Amino acid sequence: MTPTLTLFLIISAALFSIGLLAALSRRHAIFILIGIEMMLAAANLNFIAFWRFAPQPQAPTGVMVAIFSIAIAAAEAAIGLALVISVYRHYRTTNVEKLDQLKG
Amino acid sequence: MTSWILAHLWLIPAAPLAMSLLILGLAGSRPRTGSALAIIGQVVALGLAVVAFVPTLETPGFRTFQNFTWFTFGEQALRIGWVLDPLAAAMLVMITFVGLWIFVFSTGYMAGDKNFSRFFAYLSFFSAAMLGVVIANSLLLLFVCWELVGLASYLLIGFWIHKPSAAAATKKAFITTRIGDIGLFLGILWLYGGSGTLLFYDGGNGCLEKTGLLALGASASFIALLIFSGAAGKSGQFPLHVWLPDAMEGPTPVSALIHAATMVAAGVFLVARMYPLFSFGALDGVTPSLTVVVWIGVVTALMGALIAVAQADIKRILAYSTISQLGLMMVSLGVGGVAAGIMHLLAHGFFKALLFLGSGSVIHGCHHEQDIRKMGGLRRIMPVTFLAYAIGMMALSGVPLLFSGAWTKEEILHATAHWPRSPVPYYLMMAGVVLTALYMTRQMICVFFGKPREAAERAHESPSVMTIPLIVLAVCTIALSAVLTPAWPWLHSYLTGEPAQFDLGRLIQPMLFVSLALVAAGIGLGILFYRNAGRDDPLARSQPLLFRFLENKMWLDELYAKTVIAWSAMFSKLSDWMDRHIWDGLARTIGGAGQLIGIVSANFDERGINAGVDESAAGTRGLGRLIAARHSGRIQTYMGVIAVGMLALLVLYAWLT
Amino acid sequence: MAHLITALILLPIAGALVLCVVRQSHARGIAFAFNALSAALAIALWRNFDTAAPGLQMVERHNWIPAIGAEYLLGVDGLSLLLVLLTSLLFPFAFLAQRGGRGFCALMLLMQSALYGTFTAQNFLLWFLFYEMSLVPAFLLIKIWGGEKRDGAATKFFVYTFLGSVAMLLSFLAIYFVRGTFDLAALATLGKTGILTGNMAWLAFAGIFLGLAVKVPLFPFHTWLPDAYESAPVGVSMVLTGVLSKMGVYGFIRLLLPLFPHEIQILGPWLLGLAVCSIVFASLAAWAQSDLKRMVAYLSINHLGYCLLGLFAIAASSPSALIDRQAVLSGVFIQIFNHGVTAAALFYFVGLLEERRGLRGLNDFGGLMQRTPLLCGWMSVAMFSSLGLPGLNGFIGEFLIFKGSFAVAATFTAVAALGLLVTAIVFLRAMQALFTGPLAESCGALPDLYLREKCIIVPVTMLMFALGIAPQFVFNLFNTTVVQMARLFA
Amino acid sequence: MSTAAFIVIAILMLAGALAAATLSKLIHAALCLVIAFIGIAALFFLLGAEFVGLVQIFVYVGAVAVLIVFTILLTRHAEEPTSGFNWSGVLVAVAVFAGLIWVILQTPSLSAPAPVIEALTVKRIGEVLMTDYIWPLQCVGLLLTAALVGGLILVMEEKR
Repeated sequence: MTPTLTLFLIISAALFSIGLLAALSRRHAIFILIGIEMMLAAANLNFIAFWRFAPQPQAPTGVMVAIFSIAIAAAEAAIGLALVISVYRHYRTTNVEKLDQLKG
Repeated sequence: MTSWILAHLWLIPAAPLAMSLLILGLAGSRPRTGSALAIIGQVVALGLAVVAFVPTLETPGFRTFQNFTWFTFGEQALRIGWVLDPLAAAMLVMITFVGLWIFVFSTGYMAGDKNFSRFFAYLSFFSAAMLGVVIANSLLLLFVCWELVGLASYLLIGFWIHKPSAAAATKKAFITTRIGDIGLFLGILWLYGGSGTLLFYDGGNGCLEKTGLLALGASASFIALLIFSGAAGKSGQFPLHVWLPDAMEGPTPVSALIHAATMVAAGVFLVARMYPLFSFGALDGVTPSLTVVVWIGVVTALMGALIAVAQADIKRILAYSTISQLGLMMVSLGVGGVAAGIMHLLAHGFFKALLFLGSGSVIHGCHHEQDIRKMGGLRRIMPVTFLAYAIGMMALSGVPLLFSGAWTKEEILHATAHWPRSPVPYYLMMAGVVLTALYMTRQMICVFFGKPREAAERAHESPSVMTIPLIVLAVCTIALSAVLTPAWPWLHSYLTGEPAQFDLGRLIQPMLFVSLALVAAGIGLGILFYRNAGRDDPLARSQPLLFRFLENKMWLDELYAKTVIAWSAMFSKLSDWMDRHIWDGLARTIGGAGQLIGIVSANFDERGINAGVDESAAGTRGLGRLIAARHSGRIQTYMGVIAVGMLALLVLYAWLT
Repeated sequence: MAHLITALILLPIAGALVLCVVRQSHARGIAFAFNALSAALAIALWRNFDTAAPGLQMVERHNWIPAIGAEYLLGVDGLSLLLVLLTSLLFPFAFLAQRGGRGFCALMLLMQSALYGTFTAQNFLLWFLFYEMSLVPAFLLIKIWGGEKRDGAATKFFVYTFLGSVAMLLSFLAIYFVRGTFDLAALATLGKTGILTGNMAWLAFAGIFLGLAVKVPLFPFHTWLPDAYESAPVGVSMVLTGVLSKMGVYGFIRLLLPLFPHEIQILGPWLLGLAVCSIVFASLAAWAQSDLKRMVAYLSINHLGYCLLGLFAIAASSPSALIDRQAVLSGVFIQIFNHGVTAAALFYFVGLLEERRGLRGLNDFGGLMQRTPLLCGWMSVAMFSSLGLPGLNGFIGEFLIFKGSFAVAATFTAVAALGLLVTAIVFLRAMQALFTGPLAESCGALPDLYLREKCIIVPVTMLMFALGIAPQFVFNLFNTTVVQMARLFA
Repeated sequence: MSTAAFIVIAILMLAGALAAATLSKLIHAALCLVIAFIGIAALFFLLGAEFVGLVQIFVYVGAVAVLIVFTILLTRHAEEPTSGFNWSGVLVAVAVFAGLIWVILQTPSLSAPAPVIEALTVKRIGEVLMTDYIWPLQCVGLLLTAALVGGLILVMEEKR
């Protein structure tokens, strides 16, 4: 048996959930970023898999979207980490539970 | 000339309106210019009205109209126009003529007022709006001008705006008439929907003509009643009469204008104008709507006369007499005596203006004292005013032969006597006539006879600018009777469109003796009761309870304040409360439910759900505050909520497909 | 002239960008200049608009995201043009009424652009984009420059309207999955035969209804409004009530009525009941307010209730006469415009009072007529216009709406007429408290209108008179559209 | 597409990811994340998207992972909160996972075998990027520049 689309989707769902887990339950800001990266990667995996299993021939839309999403994810990671550093400078902590300034 | 004025009938209201705007715009600080402009406008309007009057004399039953499109909505044109017929022409002349003398009187009465020229702007506007009502050939245009009359009265009654009582009175006047106007508005809508047009006359297609009325069918009675509610509001009919006495807070010329020529006349005029609708489908001259008109009129007439007996304010007495007379007119219209009602309206316009201006002269002479108990003996001090006032009083009481009011009143009694439904209105009307004579005698005695009391001691006769209008109006009041007598019922036939014949034999009719007896009884009783009256009222001594009942206007104001006003104020508080607590609370609850997920997630391992419940019980300060309090401020909570929301969407989508 | 609408939408954005780099002190002038340019473009649009031609005009159509049916589709008909003109009219008015720095002006311009987009977009996704785009500046404007209760009010405003928007978006996605298009005109034609079936249709209807009802707002989804209008700075309140609230009514006309005729017919009496509640409860609640701004805010709900009453009346009763449908549609259109002008003017006057006195409670004033007769006089004109005095602009729309809805839903209309009465009471009470009686000590030194204020008030008031006396020039804009829509709703 | 390779890669990748999400020491987690990223890249290779796989390795393993490590080093003086764990998050994550799996398994049309495709060459990708996707490409360029500038501004030492 060769891997089917279902399998890829399950793998990506698993990866997504793990990313969500990291983003939701860890207190360290960097873990949240790690989780987000994982979720993005899971989404990319979906794009590629759908492209691969779609009826051929067709334009490589899925691949292109994945490429762009990686680029955007890179930008996001850079900004996110920069934010972590500047927040750390400001509050001397990276524990997100102590960062509740959003509270109205 | 004839065709020119028919095509330019709009100029009659336009002249005072233009003057009003001109005064407001230019003559702010030049009082003389203001009054001059207003009087010029009124003279122009009077001239044009007379010019318009001429063609209606030539042919009996003359009627011409001119319609045009106001605006087009979708594919439908909304048309309005103006009409000239005997009814309109007679009213035009009366309004402009009486109005003119009121204007002249005002230049004396209002002299020295801070806002002198603004007063004349308002007066001109008032006159313009009323003239618009009269010439309107569309119920919509009539309603527009009708509301402008309301606005003008609002401005004028509250002219002495620094007086809180004036401010309250003017608000009351506007709102009370507006209650009636809502009915009128609904009537207009219904009429428009039913007949497809709001034009009165449109070459056979108007809503007062055959096809339009037939299209209405049975709904005509309801429409008529709704329209009557508007008329009742403006004309001070029970139970919407309460604003009229309070309207005395305005300067006296305003009271004269409101009570004689404009405003209150509008309601009677409206019923007369819409008479084909009221009488549509009449059996024996009786329709349900007209029956209502009669009974309301009867109640109003009697109530007004009764209350007037116990008032002490010179203007209030006149105000209640106006209410009573308007009720009389309504009865006349209701029993089918349209011409009689309108004739009484016209005659009443003259002598009530005379009485009000006379009372204005008295008030002016007594340094703005209005309590008749403090006057007395003025006939020596103010002879001209006394004479004029006496003529007005006799016209109002209906002293036969010489005075115009007597003839019209007699005709009304005549019409009422033949009403097939019930004889009760006739008897009650007779009682009203007696009462009218009674309270007018009382007023005359208190004001002009006896010894001068405190306010009369320093009194003086008014300047000629005020007495001349009195003389003119007094002469007119007498002269008008020439065209009213049964011997030569010219005005009657002019209004009904039949030729008038001179026949001296008909002058003396049985009804003449009836009214003579009634008036004599009223005046005699008055003299008997009040001959020694001064500071205290004989009625108050002998029937204190009845007197207090009448003096306090049958406690109707108090009744309204305790019921309708209190209830609606309570409703407003209630809706505000519901808004703040129930509806907003509902929203907050829904918002709170959404937030509950967040609370559970955020506080799960720290504080448990318990604390969250405590907080939700405490948070009742608006959704914003509530959400703010619920926000943990932690991004992880937010993300968790988003994830749960996504999951819910997923499930919803899977469930739907 | 091909891209006039695009230019109209982009111009305020360009203005906002320019504002980012100029000095604070120049901000208001530059924003005003951009407003003038926008107004010029809007007038050009008007000149190019053929009032006799039915359907959309000056259509701009480009592919955007074909995969999800998103198109860049702009176009105007009479209704859109009317609202574009209203927007162009009110923004300069609001800028004149409110001082503000760079950020304030830039956000206002962004909102203006979003409004132009909302009123001209003919593809749902594009429309929704602009619809939401207007929300963000409004939120920030309230949140940053608002009054004392601004935080709560802004959050409430945002959450409420956003919740509604999300519901609406979901509904449209459902429609898209079934029908495969976001083109509003195409959807409107599909609506006649039922755009969706079964439960799905009710769900979609509920979502769109919720979204629009919150925006208008319709009772009982209105509780955000008094807080938001009360807290917003005057200029923002003017725009909120003058234009933003019209987005909801516009949505009802463009989206809900054409798409769900059957659902509306089934729910007819309930919807009419809600509209009547809006009218009556809002006016009663206005009566109970002592804060002038809050009072005007409640009356805003009341006035838009009339629009919805008319729309529901013609949509809910199937055999309505053509004349009634045309009357209601014309009435609603003109009412939208009139209410925009009048309510904005009222807020402006409240702003003037607040600026002079520092307070805006009904009881903080007294006897102003003796001190500031001009202010009182002109403010009374606006008030009488709002209470529907004939001869001023408010009457025409109310008359037409009532005319059309009375013919098909007499009872509801008769109850709604109570709103007219209560509105009068509310305003007369306000006039009594503010203008009459002895001059309050605290008001002894208030200045009357300055020249610049007169220059703002006089044209606006003249417009009110013009609309009340000779309104044909506005009716000409949309008569063709009214005829077309009346046929669509048959 | 080899099943054996897929299974091995998938297990490794998921294990790496799980470790990255749960390990208490940050630096360990970051290294495990690298493993997960490499696994994803391998999956991309397996799916015939070699270019994306390479990009994944360059960007994530080469750049993002290094960035993360640097950040960890720069912020290590913080009192270590890494051990804290929020169990409600786990609940949500598991629920989401269950929901996703449910939806995936409910959809019947997903089990079709992969069609044969011609290799997606870098040349083709370049062509597509420069023609159909030229606007998005420019936008992404702009975005990256903005991110660069923004990142710099954020971490610059404030002048005292």
